[in-house]
Amino acid sequence: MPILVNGQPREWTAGLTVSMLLEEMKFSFPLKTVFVNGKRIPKSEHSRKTLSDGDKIEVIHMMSGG
Amino acid sequence: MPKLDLNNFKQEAQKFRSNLDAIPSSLMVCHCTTCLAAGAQKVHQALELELEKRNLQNKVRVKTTGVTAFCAMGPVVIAQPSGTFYGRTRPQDAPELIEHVAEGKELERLLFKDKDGKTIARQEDIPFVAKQKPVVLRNRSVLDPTDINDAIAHGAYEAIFNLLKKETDGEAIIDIIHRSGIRGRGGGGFPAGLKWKSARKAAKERLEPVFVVCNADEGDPGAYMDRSIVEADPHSLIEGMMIGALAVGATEGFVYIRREYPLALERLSNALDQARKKGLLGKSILGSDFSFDIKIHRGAGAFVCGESTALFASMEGKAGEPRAKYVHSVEFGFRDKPTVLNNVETWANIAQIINNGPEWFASMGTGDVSKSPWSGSSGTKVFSLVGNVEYTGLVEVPMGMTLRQIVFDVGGGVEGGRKLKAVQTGGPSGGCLPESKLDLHVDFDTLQEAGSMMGSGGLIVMDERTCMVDVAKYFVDFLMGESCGKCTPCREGLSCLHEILHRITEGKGKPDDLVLLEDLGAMLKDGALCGLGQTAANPVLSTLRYFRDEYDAHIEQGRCPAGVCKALIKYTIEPDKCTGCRLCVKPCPTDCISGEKDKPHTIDHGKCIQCGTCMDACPEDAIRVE
Amino acid sequence: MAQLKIEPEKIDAIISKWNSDAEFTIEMMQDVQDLYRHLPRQALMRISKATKTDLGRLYHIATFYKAFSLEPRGEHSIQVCMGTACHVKGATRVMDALARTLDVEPGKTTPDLKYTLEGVRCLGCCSLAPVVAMDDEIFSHVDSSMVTRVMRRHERTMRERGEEGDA
Amino acid sequence: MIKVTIDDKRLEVEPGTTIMAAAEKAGIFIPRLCSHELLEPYGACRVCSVEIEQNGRTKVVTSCNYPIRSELTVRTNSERATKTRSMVLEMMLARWPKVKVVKDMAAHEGITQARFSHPLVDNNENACILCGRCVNICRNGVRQNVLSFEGRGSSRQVSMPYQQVPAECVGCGACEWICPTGAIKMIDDPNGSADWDRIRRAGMVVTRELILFDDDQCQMRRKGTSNLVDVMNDYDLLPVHNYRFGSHPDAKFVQSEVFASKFVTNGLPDGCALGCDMACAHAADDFELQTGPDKGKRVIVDGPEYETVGGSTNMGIFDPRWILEMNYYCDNYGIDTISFCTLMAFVMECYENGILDKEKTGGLELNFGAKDAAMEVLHQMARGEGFGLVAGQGIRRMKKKFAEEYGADPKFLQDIGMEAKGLEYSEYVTKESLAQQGGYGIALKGAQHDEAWLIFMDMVNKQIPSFEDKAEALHYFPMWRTWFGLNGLCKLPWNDIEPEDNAQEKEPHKVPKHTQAYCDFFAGVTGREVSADDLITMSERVYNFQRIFNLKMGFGTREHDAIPYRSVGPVTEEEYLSRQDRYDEQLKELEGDSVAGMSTAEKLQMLRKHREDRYAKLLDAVYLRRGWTSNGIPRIETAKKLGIDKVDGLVELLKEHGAH
Repeated sequence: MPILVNGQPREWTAGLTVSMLLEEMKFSFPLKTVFVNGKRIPKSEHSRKTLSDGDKIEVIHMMSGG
Repeated sequence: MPKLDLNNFKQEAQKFRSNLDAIPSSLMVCHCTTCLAAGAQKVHQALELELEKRNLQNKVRVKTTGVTAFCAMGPVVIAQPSGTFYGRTRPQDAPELIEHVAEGKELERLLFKDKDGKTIARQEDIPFVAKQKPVVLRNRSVLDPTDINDAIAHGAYEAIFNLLKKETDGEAIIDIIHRSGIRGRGGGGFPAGLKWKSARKAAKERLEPVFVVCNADEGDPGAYMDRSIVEADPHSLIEGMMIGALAVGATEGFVYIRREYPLALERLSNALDQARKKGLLGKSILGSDFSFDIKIHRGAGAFVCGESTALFASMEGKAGEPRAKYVHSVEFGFRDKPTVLNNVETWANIAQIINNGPEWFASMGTGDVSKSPWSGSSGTKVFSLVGNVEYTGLVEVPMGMTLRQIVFDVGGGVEGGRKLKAVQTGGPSGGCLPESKLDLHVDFDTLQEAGSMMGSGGLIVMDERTCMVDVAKYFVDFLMGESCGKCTPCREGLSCLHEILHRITEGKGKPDDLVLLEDLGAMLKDGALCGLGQTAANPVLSTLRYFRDEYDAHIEQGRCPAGVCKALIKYTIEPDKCTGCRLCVKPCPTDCISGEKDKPHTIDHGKCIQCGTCMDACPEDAIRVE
Repeated sequence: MAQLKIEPEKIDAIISKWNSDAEFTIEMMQDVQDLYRHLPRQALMRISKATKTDLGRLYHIATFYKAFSLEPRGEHSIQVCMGTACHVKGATRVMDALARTLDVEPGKTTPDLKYTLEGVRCLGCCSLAPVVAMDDEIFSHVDSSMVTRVMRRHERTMRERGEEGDA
Repeated sequence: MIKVTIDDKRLEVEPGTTIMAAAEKAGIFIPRLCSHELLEPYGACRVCSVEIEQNGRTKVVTSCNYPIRSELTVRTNSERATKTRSMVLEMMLARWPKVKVVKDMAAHEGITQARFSHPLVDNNENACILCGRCVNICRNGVRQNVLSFEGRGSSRQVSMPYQQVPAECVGCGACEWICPTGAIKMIDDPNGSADWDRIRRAGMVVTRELILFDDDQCQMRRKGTSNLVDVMNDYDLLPVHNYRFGSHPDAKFVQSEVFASKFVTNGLPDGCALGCDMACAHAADDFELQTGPDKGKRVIVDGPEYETVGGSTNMGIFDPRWILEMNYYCDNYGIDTISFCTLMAFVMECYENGILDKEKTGGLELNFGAKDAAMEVLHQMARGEGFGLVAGQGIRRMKKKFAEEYGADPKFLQDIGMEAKGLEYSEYVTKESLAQQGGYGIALKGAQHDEAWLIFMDMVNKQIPSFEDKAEALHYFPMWRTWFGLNGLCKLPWNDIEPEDNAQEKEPHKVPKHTQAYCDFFAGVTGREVSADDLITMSERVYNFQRIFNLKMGFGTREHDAIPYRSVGPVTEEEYLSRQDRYDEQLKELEGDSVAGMSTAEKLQMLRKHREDRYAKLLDAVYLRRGWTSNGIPRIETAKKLGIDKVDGLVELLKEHGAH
């Protein structure tokens, strides 16, 4: 069962943490907030929080622009 | 002059030693700041002039040397190899001196006479010197600090040569230092081995550079052993730092030295240049893969910069403001990198420990450091014995000697046979100990319980003419001027202590002032940010503890028993002693001394402002103070 | 004493001697102080720009360390050692006497900019206590009654040096 | 985690947490004076002293900066701790008896009168008590290094060098705001504003966040807008080779760290606006020029901003020194770096396609990445000579010339000529964000993102999927961002720094806390209370007026909102193939499996049809939301609603163009 990232399906591997996901997707913009199944995960816990099969993840980037 | 390396070092050292013995005898002229002040430069020139006139250059050599430790008798000249001590030499003594030395005879007129008039020819036999055990000062009156070849001839850089030749690993060096039990001579008394170990560990773990720094700020007034070591034997300091650098893996070293020591600064910089030219400093030392160099930072006049974090701030080009030391400088020191900071005297011992082994060092001093350096004080300590003592000068003795032995056996007791009142040790962070405490052993720990501390080694002897309340005020005024002003306890606390002590010395003290002094002292001890503030109250608290009666005399009777506090004293001329020589009349600023020539004079107390000039001027000691 | 003319190129020479290293600003300022006997504002501005350190930090240094002064100091400096050894042997009386003779408070400079009288911590020759240093000439065992004599002797040495064309 | 007990409350903390932070976590308040949420712990006042016990030994330490690194017990009100604290406060009371904060804190410890007098007693109510907060916030917080201490011991005082306000002071007011005794007063009260204090409090909202979070967010103070270069490359949005691609391996040579560490060395941000302590405009110091009239000179280059770097990657140039030199000459010649870069990218693509050749460019080989040739064109432009004269006309005129004089296919030029309403595109790839295509296309002044920057909301977050969502965004944000221009304010403090709890807001993208700060600012200046919606109406009124003005000048209708296909989708097969899996998948979703057998050319055509169709639907939705006709002209009722119908001739003009 894939996980959903901002509505896009993505294949899940065991032990995948939030920060590994962000790394993989190259989501490097600093002003962003991560929700897993609607619950906000503060930045300090990104490396500790592991994702489970079928999770619904939203990575909301705050707007910016030069 | 060929560059030295691991192959030719041994022969070169031997070569220097042999051409040392080529000329049998030499006249060692002491060029320390004190002797130079007394005119050593002119004596030296006169001796050389005389030598040329009699062209005896191949028989006698005139050499510069460092502190001969008997500064009171400057300018000092020592004849070697006999070791004969000539004091208070003058340029006009040159002809006789050259002549006697050339023929191996002693010039009786300039020999040392002790207070009972007995002549003692050899310096080593003078009690002041005989009772000492020079390790750090071993080269005094023997070595010429301006010539690196002379230093090498006396064993300099042998330790680093052996370490590099045998490729001794850093941990092994640290182990030797640890087992020697050597603790910081700057006053903190922290085991050097532990310090080096944690700095090396921090640098390895964080893959960051580590620095080796020498604290030559020597802020304690009345202490000048660091100056003397740098002036007399700069290479011992350099080699010590090199060994430290090799042990912890440092490539950059710094010496933070006071600008008020111009001669030491000059000796150190040209010793560094000579070492670099010899290949003993800088890139690939002695051809090995060990590179290390030393830069000098000149302190600009701030006692607080003797404190480690303030010293680092000053070296980083900032005002000397300390910062919290909850994380030690071995982890976050200079430029927030691991740093080993040790005092001049600590560094100067290192090479000796490597050459003679840790057991040799641990055998000196007190306590058993084999289990832990904390449980003893090994090695020797250099004290600067000053104040109202018969023989003033540098005294290097094994740790654990009692104050009485130092002041009386070595120092010849109180000057002019007066009664001893107190001995002050540890500078502004230390305390004043009365006669009853003189049998305490001087080491890192014993003096603490008595409310003082060994500190950097300043040992000021005070006779009965010293007022202890004035001494407390002196130290508070000193610290008030030196506090960096950052933290409230020290900035405001010292102002309040100053206010109270000034009132007491002006006869306006109140009984509960003493409670306030104790409260302020406790607050400083617990509240102040750095060592300066935390120990600022020690002089006040120790004088309160041992000389309470003097405080009471000032407060309750408005009297200064020692006759120092201006507002409370009166100068009167003792008719039977006054010979009417009128020496005191002219310098008196308010012309209040009158009388006929050769007849006892009198002081008009109405006009007298208690400036004390007459007392200083009087050759007959005829002016009484009460 | 002619008003000291500040030559920017001399200041820049000092800065480059310490290769504009921000960690040696104190040494630069010491050299400037030796040259002009005070720290001209222009010097601090140039050091600040060259070493990229803010002027506030240099101003704190200039008012923190005893070696520096923002106002010109006297041509000759008279330093009375106030170390503990000298203190117990009467250094305070010597300072008072000098202050009276020069009619200037300790730490200040005589109006004619000739002498600056100051107490220094410890010159490190305690066996000669009490000690007074006039420029680089050190006088030992000074007591309050010898002050005028010592001043005259120093002036004589200055004159001797003066004749030899020393700056 | 480390176990620590504070006043018998047990808790666990991260290693390095200070005792004060741990106490706060346990709900215990420790008095403090020089410590503050915005400040690095300084440890000067010692009021926060507590007693700690560790392996049997107790000592008094300051809780604000003592890092907990091993298990320990803390007592905040032990006998030694309170004695130290009360003695410190008693001495402060002795010196500053009239200062309110000292009196209150001393009273808290039961002291109303000092038992001794202080030689430096100061009876001023607003006396400076040397806590150092102002120096700390100026040096470590706002990093302008204006305030510092002077003197030492009892002569210590806070000062500015020679007691004069230096140029570096940006007047941010942080020092006055943080002073606990009111010892610092801002002396300038510009233009008699209604409520100067309210303005400063509004400013402090942003200053606080800058101090606490900027280093972990966009690092505006250290890097400025160039922090986006590496990010845009990660999200495939960095324009490369005239917007054909969105990233390039060589982007790492011009990422923000390169400029921040190697070139921007003056250490003093040259903040472009007085009072702004974001101060994100940076300058490269002591930079030696290699070309042009100032060759060999060492100059200060004001920049580079993100756009200048993005423009260079658009030309395929990844050399930081070249970028700084181009930046310098554009500034000095008065040429906009975005226009220069985008038009050069167009020229280079034309050269690569043979539309231009060495003969036409006066001998310059203008392939992608030809940095020396591009620099030569810049100098020629300034001198008004050679090919510079041609390129200087901008893309719109070059398209006409190349088609008419060089026989190039006008349709291809229209596709790759990245300009809208005559203005060269700014440096973002918008192929995958329909909302941003609209943001560029409909913008009044041409393809500039100062009206709307919706790429993350649309393409990455997928928060505005429907046309209505996009239309709503293309209503709110252009109106909101126009407001900044109307008030001479900069948009960056609005959302290039973010409050810590912004994610929990109902509409985080509007950064409501900052919007409120701008309302306070406006009210502080004018004395008129305004809500966020009032600001929108203000802008809407001006925005629509401008639209109608364009209309009057012969523009301002649907056809003028057209955009080059390069900003909508892949123009060439090479572009299609470079992101093939992305495009194939989208086509599969739209057209089902029949796509599999098609050739790239066919797929290209089909994708184009879909995307152009989507853009048309977007325009309809936006015009509808904005109360405009389907031809993009404001309706008369909209003009009435906004109160601009009274302008004479306006309603007639609308009628002429079929509005009703």
